[in-house]
Amino acid sequence: MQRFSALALIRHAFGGHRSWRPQWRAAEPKAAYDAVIVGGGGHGLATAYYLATEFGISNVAVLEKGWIGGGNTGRNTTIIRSNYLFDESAALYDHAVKLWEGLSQALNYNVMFSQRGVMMLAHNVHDQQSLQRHIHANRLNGVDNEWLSARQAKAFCPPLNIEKSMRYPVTGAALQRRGGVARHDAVAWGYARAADAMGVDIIENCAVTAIRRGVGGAVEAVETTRGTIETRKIGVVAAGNTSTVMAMADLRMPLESYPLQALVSEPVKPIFPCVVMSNTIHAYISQSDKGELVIGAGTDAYVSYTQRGALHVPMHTLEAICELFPIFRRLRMLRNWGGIVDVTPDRSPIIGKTPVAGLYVNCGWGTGGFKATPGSGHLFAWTLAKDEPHPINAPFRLDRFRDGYLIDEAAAAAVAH
Amino acid sequence: MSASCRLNAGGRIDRSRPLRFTFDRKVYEGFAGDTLASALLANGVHLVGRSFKYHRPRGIVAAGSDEPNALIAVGSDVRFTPNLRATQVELYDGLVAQSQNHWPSLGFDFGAVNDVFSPLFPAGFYYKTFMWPKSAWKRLYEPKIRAMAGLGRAPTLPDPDNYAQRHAHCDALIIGAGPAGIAAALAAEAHGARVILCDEQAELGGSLLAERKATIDAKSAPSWLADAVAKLSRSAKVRWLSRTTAFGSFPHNMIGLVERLTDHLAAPAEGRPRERLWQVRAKEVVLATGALERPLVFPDNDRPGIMLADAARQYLLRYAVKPGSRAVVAAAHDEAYRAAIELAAESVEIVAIVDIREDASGPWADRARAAGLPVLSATTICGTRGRHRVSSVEIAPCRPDGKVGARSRLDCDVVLMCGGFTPTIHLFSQARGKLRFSEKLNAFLPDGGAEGIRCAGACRGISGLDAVVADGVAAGEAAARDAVGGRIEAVHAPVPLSEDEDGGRLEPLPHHRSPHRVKAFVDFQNDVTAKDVKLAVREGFRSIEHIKRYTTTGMATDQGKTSNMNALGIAASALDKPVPAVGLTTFRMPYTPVTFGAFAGSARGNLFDPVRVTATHDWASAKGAVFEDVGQWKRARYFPLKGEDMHGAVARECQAVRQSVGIFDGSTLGKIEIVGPDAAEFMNRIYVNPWNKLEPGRCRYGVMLREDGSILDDGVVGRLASDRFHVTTTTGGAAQVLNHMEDFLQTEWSGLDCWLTSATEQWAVIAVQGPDSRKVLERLVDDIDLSSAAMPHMSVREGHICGVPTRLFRVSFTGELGFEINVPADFGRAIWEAVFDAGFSRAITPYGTEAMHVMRAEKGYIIVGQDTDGTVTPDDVGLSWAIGKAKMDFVGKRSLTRPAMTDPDRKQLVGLLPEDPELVLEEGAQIIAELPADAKPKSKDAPIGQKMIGHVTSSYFSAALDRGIALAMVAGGRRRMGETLFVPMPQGVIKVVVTNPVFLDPEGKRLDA
Amino acid sequence: MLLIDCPFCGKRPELEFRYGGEAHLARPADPADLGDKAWGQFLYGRSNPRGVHAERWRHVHGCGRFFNALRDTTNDRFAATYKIGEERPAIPEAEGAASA
Amino acid sequence: MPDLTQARQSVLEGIEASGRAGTFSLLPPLSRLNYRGRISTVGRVAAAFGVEPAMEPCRAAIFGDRAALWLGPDEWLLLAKEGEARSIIDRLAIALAPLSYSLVDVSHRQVALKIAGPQAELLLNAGCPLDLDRQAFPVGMCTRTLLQKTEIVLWRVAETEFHIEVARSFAPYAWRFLEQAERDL
Ligand SMILES: Cc1cc2nc3c(=O)[nH]c(=O)nc-3n(C[C@H](O)[C@H](O)[C@H](O)COP(=O)(O)OP(=O)(O)OC[C@H]3O[C@@H](n4cnc5c(N)ncnc54)[C@H](O)[C@@H]3O)c2cc1C
Ligand SMILES: NC(=O)c1ccc[n+]([C@@H]2O[C@H](COP(=O)([O-])OP(=O)(O)OC[C@H]3O[C@@H](n4cnc5c(N)ncnc54)[C@H](O)[C@@H]3O)[C@@H](O)[C@H]2O)c1
Ligand SMILES: Cc1cc2nc3c(=O)[nH]c(=O)nc-3n(C[C@H](O)[C@H](O)[C@H](O)COP(=O)(O)O)c2cc1C
Ligand SMILES: [Zn+2]
Repeated sequence: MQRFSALALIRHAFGGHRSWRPQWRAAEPKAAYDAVIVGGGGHGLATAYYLATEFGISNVAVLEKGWIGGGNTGRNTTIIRSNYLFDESAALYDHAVKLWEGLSQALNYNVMFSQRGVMMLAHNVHDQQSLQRHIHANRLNGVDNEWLSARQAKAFCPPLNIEKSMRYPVTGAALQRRGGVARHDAVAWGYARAADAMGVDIIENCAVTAIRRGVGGAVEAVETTRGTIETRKIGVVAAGNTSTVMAMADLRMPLESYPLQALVSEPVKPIFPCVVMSNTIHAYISQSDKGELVIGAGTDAYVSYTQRGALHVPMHTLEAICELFPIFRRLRMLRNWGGIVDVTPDRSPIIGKTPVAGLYVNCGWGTGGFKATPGSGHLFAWTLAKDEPHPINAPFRLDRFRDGYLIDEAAAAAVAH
Repeated sequence: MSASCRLNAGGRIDRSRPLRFTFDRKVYEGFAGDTLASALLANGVHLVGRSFKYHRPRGIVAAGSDEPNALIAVGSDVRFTPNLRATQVELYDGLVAQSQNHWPSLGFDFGAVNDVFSPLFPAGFYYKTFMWPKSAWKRLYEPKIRAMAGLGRAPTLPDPDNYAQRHAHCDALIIGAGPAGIAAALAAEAHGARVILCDEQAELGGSLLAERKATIDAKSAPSWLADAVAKLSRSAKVRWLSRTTAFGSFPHNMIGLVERLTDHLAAPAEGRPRERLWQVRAKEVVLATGALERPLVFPDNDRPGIMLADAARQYLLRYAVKPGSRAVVAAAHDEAYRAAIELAAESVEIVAIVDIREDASGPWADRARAAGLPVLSATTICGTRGRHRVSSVEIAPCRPDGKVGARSRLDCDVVLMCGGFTPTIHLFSQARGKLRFSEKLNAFLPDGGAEGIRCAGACRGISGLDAVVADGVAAGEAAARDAVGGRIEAVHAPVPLSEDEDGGRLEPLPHHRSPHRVKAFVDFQNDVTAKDVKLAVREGFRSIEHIKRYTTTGMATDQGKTSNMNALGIAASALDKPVPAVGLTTFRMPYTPVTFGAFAGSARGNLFDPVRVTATHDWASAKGAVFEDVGQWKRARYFPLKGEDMHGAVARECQAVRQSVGIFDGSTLGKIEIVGPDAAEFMNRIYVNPWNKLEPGRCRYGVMLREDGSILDDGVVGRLASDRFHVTTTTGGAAQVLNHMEDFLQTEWSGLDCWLTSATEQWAVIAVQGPDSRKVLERLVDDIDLSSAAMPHMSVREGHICGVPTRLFRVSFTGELGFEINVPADFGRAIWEAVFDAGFSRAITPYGTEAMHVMRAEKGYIIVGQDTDGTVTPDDVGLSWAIGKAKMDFVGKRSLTRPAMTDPDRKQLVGLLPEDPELVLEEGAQIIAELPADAKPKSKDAPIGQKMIGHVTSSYFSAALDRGIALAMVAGGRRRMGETLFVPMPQGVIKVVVTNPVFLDPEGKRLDA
Repeated sequence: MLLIDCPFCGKRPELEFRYGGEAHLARPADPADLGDKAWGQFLYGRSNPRGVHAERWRHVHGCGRFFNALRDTTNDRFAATYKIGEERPAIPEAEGAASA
Repeated sequence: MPDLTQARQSVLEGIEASGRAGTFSLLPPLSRLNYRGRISTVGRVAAAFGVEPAMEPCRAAIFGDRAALWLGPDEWLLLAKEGEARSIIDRLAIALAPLSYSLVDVSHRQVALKIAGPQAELLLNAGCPLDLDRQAFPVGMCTRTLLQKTEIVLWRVAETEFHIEVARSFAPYAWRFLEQAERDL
């Protein structure tokens, strides 16, 4: 792998940047691999990277039906935080945040992880109770999260409107200072480059179309649009398309796939110093390194794979944005898009084994899995390599929908992203 | 100030209305009908901004919404608006405009050092550096990168303007009012269709606004246009909208339009909306959006004064502005000749027409030569000079293989370029229409697949005015036929596409310089050069989507209108693939940026979300009540007396209820009336409780579950008759519960004979609670026997209060003797006041939700949503007694036997008493079983190292008990009665004792006081 | 915003409706008969297909009725809407073909 | 004991400027009954109520000052003069016995507004997503629908006149919304 650095940049500048090499190879599929990862999003690529770096399994293919990072990894509002309520979730997401903190260096790729602080607003007594419950639980779990009064919230984020005359005035906020954002594309590319350097084959334009199983039902191979590939371990990390892929192994998943929309404004000079989320009035917003305000809208109500949605969804979000930040009312929407999020009944992910031997699944991240990318990849790699879950992902098993041990962050707090 | 570049005659400007405006504080003059761009050009101003990354001086390139460079801030104070395109800003008297992205000034910008160091900033450079030392990212690199980014400044004051919204329907929505769109609108109207025609420009006409010689139907273009607009205006079936951009296309033919109402006015009428967002549902859509001209990619093609040829022609003919006096015209498409000829006719010196094509022949070249214009075939542009405006170009002959010959210089003050045209298929593609690449036209053309959307005119590759008009007619007729139905027999066929047309060029122009060093811009706004695109390919970014994201080409505020096709051409050749095999990036809304305010519309302040208030709201308000938001409702939280805080008010209110009588507005509770012979059976299935044995006139506390076994809602149910139940729900749960009930009734048990009616809003509910409550009510009710014997706890009676019909419940959420008076809502205020007057001598006290919460907690009553959270079963909160044990089934029953639901370690509702009675626990505080080693944690975020076994759900100071009390959910809580547990707080650990959750009057004696 | 053909009221904007999830998941007559696995599937297992999806909608701000619809989740086009209790209509191959 | 039978107070009191000249105004109180039952029972309603409820979806039937609005295939909203609810309930009880049905007095549940004049459609379309063209939404058509963020029952009583019913606690919102929208006419 050619090292990236300021020096390298200067050196290449003299050569007119002629000698940069591809960041990852355009690999041709081989006949067989020790493990095949279905889905070249952040989670799939990270899984391959950790399989190679931590578990010594580098004869791995990542199969991506389109271009890597083109799924939700390339469409999300990049909010990263770990102030989840339940012990299981806090452990999972904080594992990821810790990995984020050294990721640029580990990958030798600047993923622009920016710990600008994620502030979640309270607008009524119920919100306050719910956020306080999070804060207390987080503190005992060693996850930073603190309560701010409305005024302190405004000091932290000056554009915020805290006028009492608002329809739902801000009554306070929970702030996780270690939370922030990262450059989504760089995460996919950085993992791809580093995994490729370890020998992982990243195969784009290669859709998995069938899963072949042998005696006893164990997986044997995947059929793809680029031929059959044999393998004894398949890790499905296909986000919105997981139900479709798992159906190839006759598994009916507890998932529904919904369009989730987001949008950006025209770029403006730095004005917004952090990330703000309001679950009650449905808005979340940050400003990217390039200057656009990155704004998350809601999901459309129905199952769909169209990667677009209805107009009323971003309209609703922008109502909330204009109410919270009336100075942004004259700014303009530059682009709006949608992704397909795979949602579980308890809004927590599924990471683990399946009833089919050799088939593993990592899905159900819904509206909030970008933040988990490094942790998810690491834990899933562990699970694939050892054929058993890491203690952190053990509770996130598929079986919980049979016996009822749900990890219901949604029911507990209804805070998603 | 004289407008030196303005022609004395011609154009569509109104010379009788001069307007003054400022640009970067300097005063200029223009005319009504000008855009800011045309007025600046009329004043000889080309330099209007600095580029995003390299801060290069930039000028006006285009004449429409495709302008990539001339982004300007307009207005001041509260109406300051950044990033507007000068080409779309209409001039008004007093307009204040400022250039952007420079320091200290447009002419002298320190940021321009970036241009010098640009070799260090190739595409994606930031991914490769700024990683060491790690800590410098946050403190140094990132703030620096961020400060460089962004174009304009965001406003800093709240926007005072209003925005309107409107829904509309039509048979045919026609987007674009050029010749094709107007012809389509006329044709559709003539065939009986309801038509909406919109165009983003100030005037209808599109390309016709810059036509003077052409004729349509034997009329001159301007008079055809005037007649057509007059005709459209007269028709009752047509609504035409100028200044209205169709910005997005959504499923099932919904199109979003945004109409700009006041930005072009010097003094808009007070309160007039600034913009109006239209949501149009069209049976058929005709896209007549024309085509966008493409720049040519050559070294230093971005200097001010280098502009699109057809744009220059429009400035000349529509605005009577000469963009320069000595023009070099760079042609890869015949339209450049047309511009050259028109400019020459207005005495702009055409230094040369430099045609990259090998053989500049054909009618246009002949006409140019005939007009005496120098035409150079097979010639390329190798570079340009000029600091703030182009002063010369370097040209050279070139061979088809790209070999470049001897160079020479042409002095000029403007360069006009035309690389060809790109059909405006944005909305078609947003609607998931299929595209086909035409090698001849070098363009993607619409190719079906978008239901109910057809294209006409230049946007489907048709050129030539007659053909475009005929195509518009055909599209208008067909739209009318498909929308209105079979009334039209013969429809004109769409004009066949002539693919001998001139497709222009997608490749950069050849030159002699190192392609790794020169800047030949592709995306002007994001400073993406041809070499950036090639670098991306070299680095292994093979998908056009990756190339876009790595280089940011097409991601600026113009979304690649002028650049995407050139970027694609370069990428395709670098990848050595045909253009269609590389393909376009995804088109997304909006077509041009749309104001947030237009999306938000009227939703601000009180219109942000309905404010629902009860009948006694004004009374409570007058009494100084503090309200809280519960869903959309405003509820009185407490009624402080002068100088009283919440704590004091709540203690006083509770005391009043416990000692004499209090009055509380419970109107927000959801109410559903369930009627029919099978009502009880329906209730049996929906609730965990049994209902058969409940006598008419009696009430029961009911609990209902989701199918997964968790508590959905609860509330008191009164049986009014054997076939009629009056059900109450929580305030927030009302709509959800009704939907849940309708769902089962309609889809699972449609055989049951019973019906649901929402009655939440029919009844005002006045709770009168406390030992004196009966005495107060007795004075107002004469047809109901209120005695305990006649009307025991948990009963309901119908009768009258002060002559007004009432459903009177004897229920209690406070643990005291109490009643809830239901009266028709419009009587709520009067009855409330009557009760208040009747209780005056007993010091009746209004109390709010906070006191209500305290009192119910003293009694261990849960609040769904506070003590439960969607994971809680009836048993968890001690409600197993409510479950009808004999019932075969009810919603959620099966789930209660799943392993997780019967786990002995589930969290259960308990009471907690802090060891220190003064102390009130924090709601949400966590509970652990053993005293931690460090009573005071070392650092704020150090993990406790012990499993949390529960949390506090409700906690108050109880005046009645004179101590803090709390409800909590604790793992295996009921086993732990009497145990001491610990609540670790940042300040230290609090000891608590686990108790029964009923703190007060466990035998319920007070209910019958 | 979808345009949804309510079997009672005709074509109406999506705003008037509430989505009701997958259709034809009949509630077992006696849930107690089901083992945990089957009950878990009933509660949570969803076909979530790319292609034609049978789903429930309620015209909540209209006639109030629940009804079923067939919609292609790859392009959001409705192939049919039909009343509760009516059988799932067969739809022509061309429309029904799910794109992979 | 005070007699408060005349003390009715509209939720719009204080918001509504009396004698408004604009496109919308408040209508006086009405008796409102929500009738739900199987279609086979509706004939008997006609006899007792004096108006034959429409079977056709989204149609109102009127006779004199009474109206029956189809709201759903088993649901009709019966409108009559204020104060008649009790007697209508009693008459229907006799006429319908022994059939099963549901009749609930919802007179106070909602408030009626009139939207009239040449701009009525435009005003409504500021928040109502339906096609209000006279062909698409003819006189006599009625339906539940939305006015921006609140549900309404919309009924076209004449070419240029609509009657809308809005839930009591949403009425101030509807009113203020219409006021705001009126500025855009
Ligand atoms: C608008 C939006 C906003 C969001 N905001 C946030 C946020 O702020 N914070 C946050 O933490 N999360 C957020 N999320 C969620 C987050 O984006 C996802 O959880 C996360 O990116 C999932 O990563 P992934 O790698 O699992 O999935 P993806 O990136 O979607 O990758 C899955 C890949 O699988 C491929 N694939 C599918 N089927 C096949 C097949 N048959 N064969 C081969 N390949 C296949 C797909 O093409 C895709 O590339 C948001 C999501 C969206 C859509
Ligand atoms: N080769 C070509 O394709 C080509 C090149 C140059 C000129 N022409 C000539 O131009 C004319 C084309 O006529 P036409 O009617 O097809 O196009 P036009 O350019 O005359 O009109 C298109 C109109 O659509 C408007 N528009 C585009 N997108 C819009 C949107 N999203 N919302 C609202 N308005 C939008 C534009 O402002 C413009 O007024 C003909 O005379 C033709 O000969 C053709
Ligand atoms: C965090 C973030 C920032 C983005 N910023 C921009 C931007 O500045 N300009 C732009 O055109 N698109 C921007 N996009 C959107 C992408 O162009 C694109 O719409 C998105 O990745 C979805 O892909 P698709 O639209 O090709 O389907 C951004 C996307 C994300 C996730
Ligand atoms: Zn309906």
